[in-house]
Parts: sequence; C-alpha cells; structure tokens
Amino acid sequence: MDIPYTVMPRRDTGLYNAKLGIWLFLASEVMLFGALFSSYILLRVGSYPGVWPHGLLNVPVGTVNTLVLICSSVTVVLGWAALKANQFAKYRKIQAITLACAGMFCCIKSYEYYDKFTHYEVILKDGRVIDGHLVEKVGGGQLVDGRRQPPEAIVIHGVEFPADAKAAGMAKVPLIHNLEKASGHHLEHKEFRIPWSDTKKVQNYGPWHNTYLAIYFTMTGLHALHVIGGALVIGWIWGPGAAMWKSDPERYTNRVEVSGLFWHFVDLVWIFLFPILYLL
Amino acid sequence: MMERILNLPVVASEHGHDVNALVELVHWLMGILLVGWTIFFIYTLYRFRAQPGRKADYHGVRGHASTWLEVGVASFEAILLLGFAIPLWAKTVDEYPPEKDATIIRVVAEQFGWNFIYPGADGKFGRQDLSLVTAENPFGFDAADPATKDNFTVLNEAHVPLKKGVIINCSSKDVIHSFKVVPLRVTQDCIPGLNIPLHFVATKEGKYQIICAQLCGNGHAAMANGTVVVDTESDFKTWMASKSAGGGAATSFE
Amino acid sequence: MSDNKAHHGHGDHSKTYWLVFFALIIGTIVTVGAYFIHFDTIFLTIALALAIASVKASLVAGWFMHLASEQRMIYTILGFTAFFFLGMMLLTIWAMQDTPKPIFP
Amino acid sequence: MSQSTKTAHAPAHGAHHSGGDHHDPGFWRTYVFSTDHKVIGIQYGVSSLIFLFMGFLLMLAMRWQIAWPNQPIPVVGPLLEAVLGQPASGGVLGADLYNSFGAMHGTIMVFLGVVPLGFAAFGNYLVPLQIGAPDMTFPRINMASFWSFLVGGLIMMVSFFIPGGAAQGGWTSYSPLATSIPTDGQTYWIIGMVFLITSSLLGSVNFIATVIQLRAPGMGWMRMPFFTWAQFVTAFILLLAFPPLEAAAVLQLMDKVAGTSFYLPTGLITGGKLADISGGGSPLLWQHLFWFLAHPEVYVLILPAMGIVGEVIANNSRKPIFGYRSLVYSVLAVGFISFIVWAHHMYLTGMGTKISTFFQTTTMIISVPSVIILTCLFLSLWGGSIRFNSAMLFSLAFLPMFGIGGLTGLPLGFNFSDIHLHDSYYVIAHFHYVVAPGSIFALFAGVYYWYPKATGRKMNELLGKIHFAGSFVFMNLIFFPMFAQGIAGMSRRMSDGGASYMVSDATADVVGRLAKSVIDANVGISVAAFLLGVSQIPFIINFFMSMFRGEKVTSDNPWDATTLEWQTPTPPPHGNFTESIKVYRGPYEYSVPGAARDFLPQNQPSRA
Ligand code: HEA
Ligand code: HEA
Ligand code: CUA
Ligand SMILES: [Cu+2]
Repeated sequence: MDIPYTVMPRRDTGLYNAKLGIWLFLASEVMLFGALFSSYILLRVGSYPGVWPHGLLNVPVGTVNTLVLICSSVTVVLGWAALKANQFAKYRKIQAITLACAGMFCCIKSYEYYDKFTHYEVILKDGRVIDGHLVEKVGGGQLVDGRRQPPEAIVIHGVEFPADAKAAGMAKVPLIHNLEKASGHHLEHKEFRIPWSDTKKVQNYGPWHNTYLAIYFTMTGLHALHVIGGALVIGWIWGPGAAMWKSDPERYTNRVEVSGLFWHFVDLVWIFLFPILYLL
Repeated sequence: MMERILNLPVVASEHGHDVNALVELVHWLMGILLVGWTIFFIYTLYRFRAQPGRKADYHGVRGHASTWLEVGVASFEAILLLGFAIPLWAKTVDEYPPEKDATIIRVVAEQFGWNFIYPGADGKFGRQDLSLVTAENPFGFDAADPATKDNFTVLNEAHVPLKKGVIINCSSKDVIHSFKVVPLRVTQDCIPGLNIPLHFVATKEGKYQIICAQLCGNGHAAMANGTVVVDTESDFKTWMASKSAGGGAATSFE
Repeated sequence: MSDNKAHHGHGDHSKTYWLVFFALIIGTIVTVGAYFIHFDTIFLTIALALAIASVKASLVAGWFMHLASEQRMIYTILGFTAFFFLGMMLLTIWAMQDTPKPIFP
Repeated sequence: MSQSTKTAHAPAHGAHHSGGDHHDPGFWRTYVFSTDHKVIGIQYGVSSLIFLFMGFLLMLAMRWQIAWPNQPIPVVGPLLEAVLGQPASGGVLGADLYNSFGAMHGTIMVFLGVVPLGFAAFGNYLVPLQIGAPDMTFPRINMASFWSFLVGGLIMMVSFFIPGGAAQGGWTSYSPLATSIPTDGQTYWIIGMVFLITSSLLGSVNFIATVIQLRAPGMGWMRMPFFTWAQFVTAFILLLAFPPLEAAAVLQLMDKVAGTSFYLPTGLITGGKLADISGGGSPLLWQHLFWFLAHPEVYVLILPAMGIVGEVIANNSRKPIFGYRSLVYSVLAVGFISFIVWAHHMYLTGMGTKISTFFQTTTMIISVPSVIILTCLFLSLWGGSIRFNSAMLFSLAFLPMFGIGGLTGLPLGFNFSDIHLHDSYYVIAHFHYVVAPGSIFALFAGVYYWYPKATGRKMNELLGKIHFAGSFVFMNLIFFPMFAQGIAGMSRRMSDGGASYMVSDATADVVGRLAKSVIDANVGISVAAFLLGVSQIPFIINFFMSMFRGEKVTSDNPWDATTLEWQTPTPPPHGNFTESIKVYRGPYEYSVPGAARDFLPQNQPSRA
C-alpha cells in the first residue's frame, strides 16, 4: 500500500503531503508563540512603573546571536537550492554551516543564561541593596540534617544602593537596575564581601526574580528548544539520513525543504523576540 | 406563567427584577421552540416510520419554512440582545449611583470568609501602600493617614441601607472567590490584585445569604456563613456609628 | 512544489537569497542603531523596532520560505491562522483594558 | 451487479493484507505499534471508552457525596481509603478528594473520553475510508499521536496515587488556586495536558492533510460526507485553539515549579503573610488563554457528534439530509466563530460594557448556525421512511437533547441573566445536556452503526434498545432537575451538595438559603445516576459479546449505505480499498427517483 503524493504534488492543491503538513504545524506554532507574545504584551502593559527593565540584556551579544541565526537561515535555503541543482556535495558543505550556526546560537544563549543566573540582588537587613555578579560564595554548603547550610559570606562584584533608594524610588522592590538608570549618577562598581548574617534576601536573576525575567526565560527557553529540535532534525537529515539521496533524491530534497521551513520559522520567531526582549 | 414554572427565588434589589425579566423572556423563546419542535418531531417520527412498501421521498421538505424559522429565532435573539441584555448590563456596569450618596464598601474575600471594610464616618479610605500589606491589612492602608483612622472591618456580616445606592468593591487576598447574593441578584468574582466594583439598590429589609460561587479550595462549600443585612436608613446609621471611630474598637481597623 | 516555477534558474534564486540576507543584516543593524539613538518617545522606538521586525519577518517568510509564490491552500490556512491570532491577541488586550485596573499600580 | 458486490469480499477472507502488501509485520506491528489508521482508531476507541467509564465512576462517587454528604460510600469507600489513605478517611469522600474527583471527572470526560472517542477514534477509523484514501497521510505521526495520548492519560491516572492526590482546581485549573493547592497533582495535570495537547496537534495535522490531499478522484469538497466535514472543521479547531492552552500550561508550570508569577498578582497573601513572589502577573490572563481553547473545545465535543448523527439519520431515514450545503456552511461558521466567543465564560470577572457586548453578540451569532444545523437535521426526517434501530434511536434522541442543552446556553450567553445563573447547577445542566445525552448519545449511535464495519458482526438490537431506553430516561432524570436547582441558586462544585446552604433552625431568618426540597432533589438525581450506570451494563455486555456471538453481516454494506466506508471489504484490509475508487455523486443519494434500489453508493458509476 502506498500513500499518494508523498513526493509529487497533488494536482489540485499543488502540494506534496509533507509540505502541507509542515505548514499546518507552523500554523499551530504561530498560535503557540502568538499566545506567548500576547502574554508578554499584557504583562508588560500591566506592569507597574519601575519593574519592567530596559536594557537588562547585553545588546551586542544579542545582536551577534541574531546575525548567527540569519546566517543559518540563508544557508538552509542555499543548501536546499544546491540540492535542487543536483549539487549534493555543495549542499553538504553549506548545511554544515547551518549546523555550526545552530551550535553557536545555543552556546551564546547558554552564556547569556549563565550571566543571569550568576547575577544577584542582595537585600541587607539594614535596607541597603547590593546588586551585581557573584564572585564566590564563601564556605557553607555542607549538609546538616539533610539541609544545605547557607554560605558564611557572599562576594559580589557590583554596586551598592543606599537604604532609602528603593523607598524613594518606588513602592515595591522595583528592579534595582532601573534605579541605577533613574538615579542618574553612576555608581561605582566594586567588590563587596557580605556576611550571610547581614542579608535579608539573596536572589539571583532567574525567572522568579520578576515578570520580565520570567517571560524572558520562558520565551527564549521555548525558542531554544525549537532551535535544538530543528538542529537535531536537520543534522539527522544531513548525516545518517543522507543515504536517501541515493535511493530517492526527490524525497530527500523535500525533506530538506520541509526541515528548512521549520528552521526559517524559528528564525522568524527570533526576529521578534530580539527587539521585544533586548531593545524595548 | 413562566414566572411560576421557573420559580425564581425572591428578589430584593432594583435591578433584580430586570434580571428575572430577561431570564423569563429567554425561557419563553426556549419554551416555544421546545414545544413546537417536539410536536413536529413526534408527529414526523410517527408519520414517516418505515412501513412495508413505503419509499422515502427524495426531496423531503420543500419551501422556505426552515429559513423563516431560522430568521425568526435569530431576530428574537437580536431583540433580547439589543433590547435587554446590552442596555441592562450597561446600566449595571456604567451607571453607578453618585458616590456621595452611596455607601461604599470594600469586600476582601479570603479562604474561607468575607471581610468587609467600611470607610467609617468620613467616608474615605486611607492611603494605600504595598509595603504595608499584611494579612490583617490586605489593602496596605497607611495607619498614619487620618482617613484610615476610622476605617473599620467586619467579618462575614455586612450592613447596607435600604433604598440607597450601595457600591461594593470586590477583591481577594489569596485565590479567586465570587461574591454572590442570590436575592440581590449580585454576582461578582473577587480576584486577587483587582478591585472590581458592583452596585445595587436593596428594596427589602432582611438578612441575605452570601455564597461563594467560584471554586476556591476545600472550604469552598462551607464559605456560606456570610450575610448582607439590609437595614432601614436609621438602623444603618446607628450600626455605622457603633462601629466607627472608637465605637467598635474591637473590630476597628488598626 | 518541486516542479513548478521555482525549478529552473537556481542561480537567480541564490541571488535573491543573498539579497534578502543582506537586507536582514541591515535591518538588524538599523534596529540596534535606533536603540542606541534614544528617541524622545518610547513609542517611536517601539514602532520603529516592530516595523523593522515585521519587514524582516516578511522577507524571511516571503523568500526563504517561498511564501511569495506559494499555493492557494497554504494562503488559506495561514489566512485563518492570522485571523485567529489577531483575534486572540487583540480581543485579550481589549478585554484586559476594559477590566478594572490592579489595586497596586 | 452493483459496485458494492464487485468490491465485496466475503468478510472472512478480507482480514488483512489483501493488497500488494505481503510480508507479515508481526503481532506487535499489527495490533500495538500499528500505523494503520483503523487499528489506531480502534485503539483510541477502546482506551477512550475505558476512560469514559473511569470518568463515570468518579462521578458516581461524587454523586454519593452530594446526596449523602459525609457518609461513607458503601463498598467502595473502604476501598478508596485503602488505596488513597487519609483523603478518603472513613470511606468518606472528603472535600479535597471531592475536588480532585470533580476536576478529574471534567478533565477525563473532556480530554480523555469524548474528544478522543469522537474525534480521534471515529475520525481515524472513518475519515480515510469515507474519502477513499488508503490511510492517513502521515501514518507514523498518527501512531505517535495515539501514544502521546496514552502517556498523557497515564500521567493523569498516576496522579491519583501520588501523595496529595490528583489536581483539585477544577478542570478549568484557575490560577492562583491551581498554583496554591499544595498537591503535585496539579503539576501532573499540567504535564499530562501538554501530552494530550501534543497528541491532538499531531492528530489534527494528519486529519487536515488527509482530507486535503488524499480525497479519491471525484471526491469534491461538496461530495464529502457530512461526518468528514465535521471532522475536518474539528481538526482545524484543535490545530489552532490548542496551542494557546499549551502556552498557558507552560506558564502555569513555570509558576508552579520555577517560582514565577505569570498568573500571580502583586499583593497576594498566602498563609497569613505577603507571598514571597515577584508578583505583577494577572489571574485573568490564564482565564483568557484557557477559554480561548476551552470554548472552541466544546465544539470539538459536539461537531463529531453532529457528524455521526447526520450519517445515521440520512441512512436510516432513507433520504438525503436536508440542506447539505447549509449544514456544511454552518459547520464552517461554527468553527470560525467559536474562536471569538470565549469570554462568555468570564462575564463576571469585572468585564466592561464594550467588551462584554462584543462577546455576547458573538455568542448569540454562533447560536444561529447551531440552530440551522438542528433545523436541517430535524427536517431531514420529513418524508423519510424511518428505521428505528439502536443507532437511529440514539441519533434521534440526540436532537432534542442537544436542543435543550443548546437553548439553555442562551440565558447563559446574555451576561445580564448570567448574573443569576453563572456557576450554578444551571450551567452544569446546560453543558451536560450537550455533552452527555448529546455527544455521548451520538457516540453510542456511532458505535452501533459502525460496529459491523469494524468487526463484521452486528450488535444485538434488543440489548441496544434496552440500553437506549435506560440511558434516555435516566439522563433526563439526572440533568433536568439540575436546571431547577440552578435557578433556585444552588452553586456548583460544592463538596457537600449544598447542605451548608440549606435552611436550618439557626438560619431561618436568612433569606436566600436553599429550600430543603432543592437539596433533596440531589438524592433523586444520584439514584438516577446509579441507575444510569446500571443501564450501561447491557451495552458493555453487548459490546464484548457481539464480537464473538453477534449476528454476522452478510454483505459489506449491511445498512444499505451510500458512503465509501461501506464499499470496502469488512473489515477493511490494510490499505482499505481493493481497487481504485472513483466518486460519481454526493454522499446521500438515497431513494433517488428512478433508481433501481433506494441507495446509490458514491462510487457506483451508473444509476442502474
Ligand atoms: C459540547 C459542548 C457545548 C456546546 C455545544 C455549548 C453550546 C453553547 N454554550 Fe455552553 N458550555 C459548555 C459546553 C457547551 N456549550 C461547557 C462544558 C460549559 C461550562 C464550562 C465550565 O465552566 O466548566 C459551558 C458554559 C457556557 C457558558 C458560561 C456559563 C457560565 O459559566 O456562567 C455560556 C455562556 O454564554 C454558554 C453558552 C453556550 C451557547 C450560547 C451555546 C450555543 O452554541 C448553543 C446553540 C444551540 C442552540 C441555540 C440550540 C438550537 C436548537 C433548536 C433551535 C432546536 C430546539 C428543538 C428542541 C428542543 C426539540 N455555555
Ligand atoms: C464530556 C464531558 C462530560 C461528560 C460526558 C459528563 C458526564 C456526566 N457528568 Fe459531568 N462534568 C463535566 C464533563 C462531563 N460530564 C465537566 C467538565 C464538569 C465540571 C468539572 C469541574 O467542576 O471542574 C462536570 C461536572 C459534573 C458534576 C458537577 C460536580 C460539581 O460541580 O460539584 C456532576 C454532578 O452531578 C456531573 C455528573 C455527570 C453525569 C451524571 C454524567 C453522565 O452523563 C455520565 C454518562 C457516562 C456514561 C454513561 C459512561 C459511558 C461509558 C461506558 C458505558 C463505557 C463502556 C465501556 C466499554 C464498552 C469498554 N458532572
Ligand atoms: Cu470562596 Cu469559593
Ligand atoms: Cu463557551
């Protein structure tokens, strides 16, 4: 039994099955990310002043990552064009660049995640706030009664805000980062060694820190999963799956096209994610 | 007649009668359709049952009766919508009684009870600040503000005056509840973080049961011991006075 | 599609792809540049950034994904999707606007 | 002779691989990890019937608690206590467990019972057959869809047995309640949902692609059976409405496990103090995303049912359905509009005038195509020659039952009357009329109608009629009194069936308490529910017994039907059609004047 139109397009629709399939799938992806974008807008519009950070992320790094994805997008389509022109070796080379770009994107993204997870806001008992990157946690960590002991001290490289800064600025713990901008004067960056007993609250810039970071991690995380998934599929077709080029070149080319369509979509999502998360 | 069939519960508010009217009207539409179709249905089933030698008619119903029927139903719905639902809702949502004549209350639901906050004699709520929020002070009123001084809170028993506008702002401390008083035909979700107003004018004295109409945890069913007491104007004043500023120190706000 | 218009002349197509590629790069640079310029109102920044993003997205969709010369069936599906997407987004935003504001501003 | 005898093989040797497919794929590949749409359809069918039964059992336990609050459940109570421990202590369904069962009853019935049965099971089995396709376009994705469904279902089941028990936040899982309930069951629920969503996503891509790509020559859009149309539109709804729920579920999962505040507002107080969260989220956001799916979802529950009813009525009234085109357009309209009515579940969340006007207008608009569909189906009977077999009885009962359910949607749809009816038993009655005596009856009809195709044997008519009579009577006895309870002001989701709202001596002066008669109706309803259960016994016996003892069909087309699924061997082999098929006419050419017999199959070239 054979299913028709797996390779050749059907006359009245002009499509082969997989192409229709991937477009349907992409339609649902549009709704998935659409819902997240809507949530982003609502959370942002509903956020109260001072909590939505501007320029928290590293723009140059984000820009580089954007360029990396754009590169991979053009190589995907060029690779497919090469196959269409029957140039398998060329396709192999070009698509390798795509895969390299995908890897690079993930590396850069992990670096950015790492940067956020080591960024701490420490609220002291006297009301001062110290905000910056973790240098080290001194001591602690041993298990007592099955609970991990807190460190003796925490060393942060960053800036210090006076006790009244938050109260003067905004009602509830707004983003310290915004205070720095709003206060105008440049604060001196240096290393602080804070005994744990002086701290009231120590929190890093994970998704729990505020709504912005929450949506940032969720959206980019989901996007990164798409990148990884897409790269795995493209990589499989490129590597082990390439045997099909010999047996059924038309179908193989179609596979490359379909996986490419998915890849472009992932790029397309990033095109929107980049400005709304990094720039606005 | 529909009134009798539906057996709607007692009404004790002005707009409650409008709610009943709309419910009854819709049920008229439904009733007519139900009866009409059922008669048609049973007749058809009987008349066109399979019998030896009967052949079905390829064309079946001819004419445009069905179109007219559909147009009829649609128009009836349009009338109910444009003539009743939309304007009546607009009235409940937009036409608030003037604030100065109205009694303004805040209700803060929690698992599993109702806190009513009254502004007290001066009719004003105090300044609010998030950093002051605690379980006892869910709106973060500033105790230092003079307007806060005579605010007072009562648990599970709200008093409101008869025949005067009442505005209740609904909120919640923890999860979503729903403030529902059947005889007053009032239902409003109490959503944490939001302060949603509703208003009514009570028309009958009495003690009215509050129910929670939104699943809020394992005590949801038991969240039934609140009442709204509708007092005559003078009784209400006396009650207010007993609670306000010193009079009700035990329940007072601070 | 394997056998319709796009089949012949891949050289030309490659050229298109490169053009699109450069347009995307330029778009990115302009967006980032605008970010550093700081306009008077944030709205201008937002509008500009989203406008450029939309142009970039249409380039990707139109040429890399060949939407510019796709079959009607795909357009129909995407048309529906766009409608529902806009419905979801706009109606939700509208509904949230038409609801009381949070207690703590 | 006719086309149907040409393609007819004696059912006996029509088993599988009659086409060119000669190597034997072995037991596992044939029956378990099969990519054949018919096997997958049956897998879906059997598992969803089991889930349906589970949902039903949960509901029986709840009904006991509603009618006899805080009394131990006979027989089952001790069992529950043994398995679930403290929450069922004393064999009583405590409030936590009641909420758990309620949430899971809703979830199981909707996502694991009716949708998989109506859409995935019937759709999988029949859509390729009805359009003359050899299989689904993506058979392996089809298989993945089923397994994803099963994993999702198992996660839901497992959650009953973890400490704290299954989800308790209602099937709607509103935040912040869902986030604050201390059981991990809530997390299981979300993860289970993600699998179920993935499953229906894969399924819907497949359905749409199949209908678009694999229609046999001559099978134009306006020649597709109504059932296939309904499935096609349903697939679109699933494709586009489910992803937002997936997004919403991811956000809720983050709230639950990563400490985010997507749905948690600033100023939330838990356990007596300000919650240690960043705040800034919105509880209403969840509701919007949830109902954006869940309203279209209710049409997912009803459209396949309508499709089945259309097929059965056309076949058993022996005449074309009335207004085929308006049916098709109405179904399309329903699918389309169903995306923009969702907020009618949220009228009382503080909605302003403008937006609620919009949503109640669209709600009224969407009732018009439903009225058209019902009208067409009713009028189809006129002039027919109606055969009252079990399938037809259930289909006929569907019409007034859906009618009652649909009509009672109207007072809910006007926000002003919804003030009184919201979240009362009126709502429960409304939607159960559409899903239980509505959808479930249609699904029963489908089982009776297509059973011979799948097994080669008919189900027993007598047992079928007993099943019908019992189900019909008791369904109505269960749900009709709920309208009265709702109007009297009885709230839903109450673990004591409203007992704490009842007038007692201590509360005699409080107006608005429920009259004793309203509460007492609970007992009658619960008794009817148990009897409804009893009425299912003939069905279960019938279902299993007929596989071995049922009357063998003598032809591939035992009901003298016109659509293509009856023009294949019985049961259809792998690949479905033994010869290439071509379609010459519309789907319901019954009793055509001048034709030799009272039905003209779609693939029969001439009218002779
Ligand atoms: C299959 C499922 C299904 C279907 C088809 C419908 C159909 C409709 N529903 Fe329902 N609904 C639910 C399932 C369904 N619903 C569920 C599950 C809930 C509760 C969710 C929860 O909160 O848990 C709900 C809740 C619900 C609400 C929210 C109530 C509240 O919480 O306060 C509203 C409000 O507008 C509503 C309206 C409607 C309307 C207007 C229709 C219309 O589409 C109906 C149109 C149909 C008709 C108008 C009938 C026409 C028939 C005739 C003309 C023939 C008559 C003949 C005879 C009677 C013989 N529904
Ligand atoms: C498709 C959806 C669906 C279906 C079919 C049903 C079916 C039924 N439901 Fe349910 N129900 C819901 C969806 C559904 N329900 C939802 C969404 C809620 C809200 C939950 C919440 O509050 O969050 C709810 C809530 C709900 C409540 C209210 C609980 C409360 O608010 O506290 C009640 C109370 O009586 C109830 C009763 C029933 C009854 C008596 C049936 C009967 O009609 C059952 C009929 C079923 C059968 C007769 C089983 C048939 C199957 C077989 C016989 C199996 C055969 C097996 C094999 C052959 C292998 N349901
Ligand atoms: Cu509070 Cu339910
Ligand atoms: Cu709905």
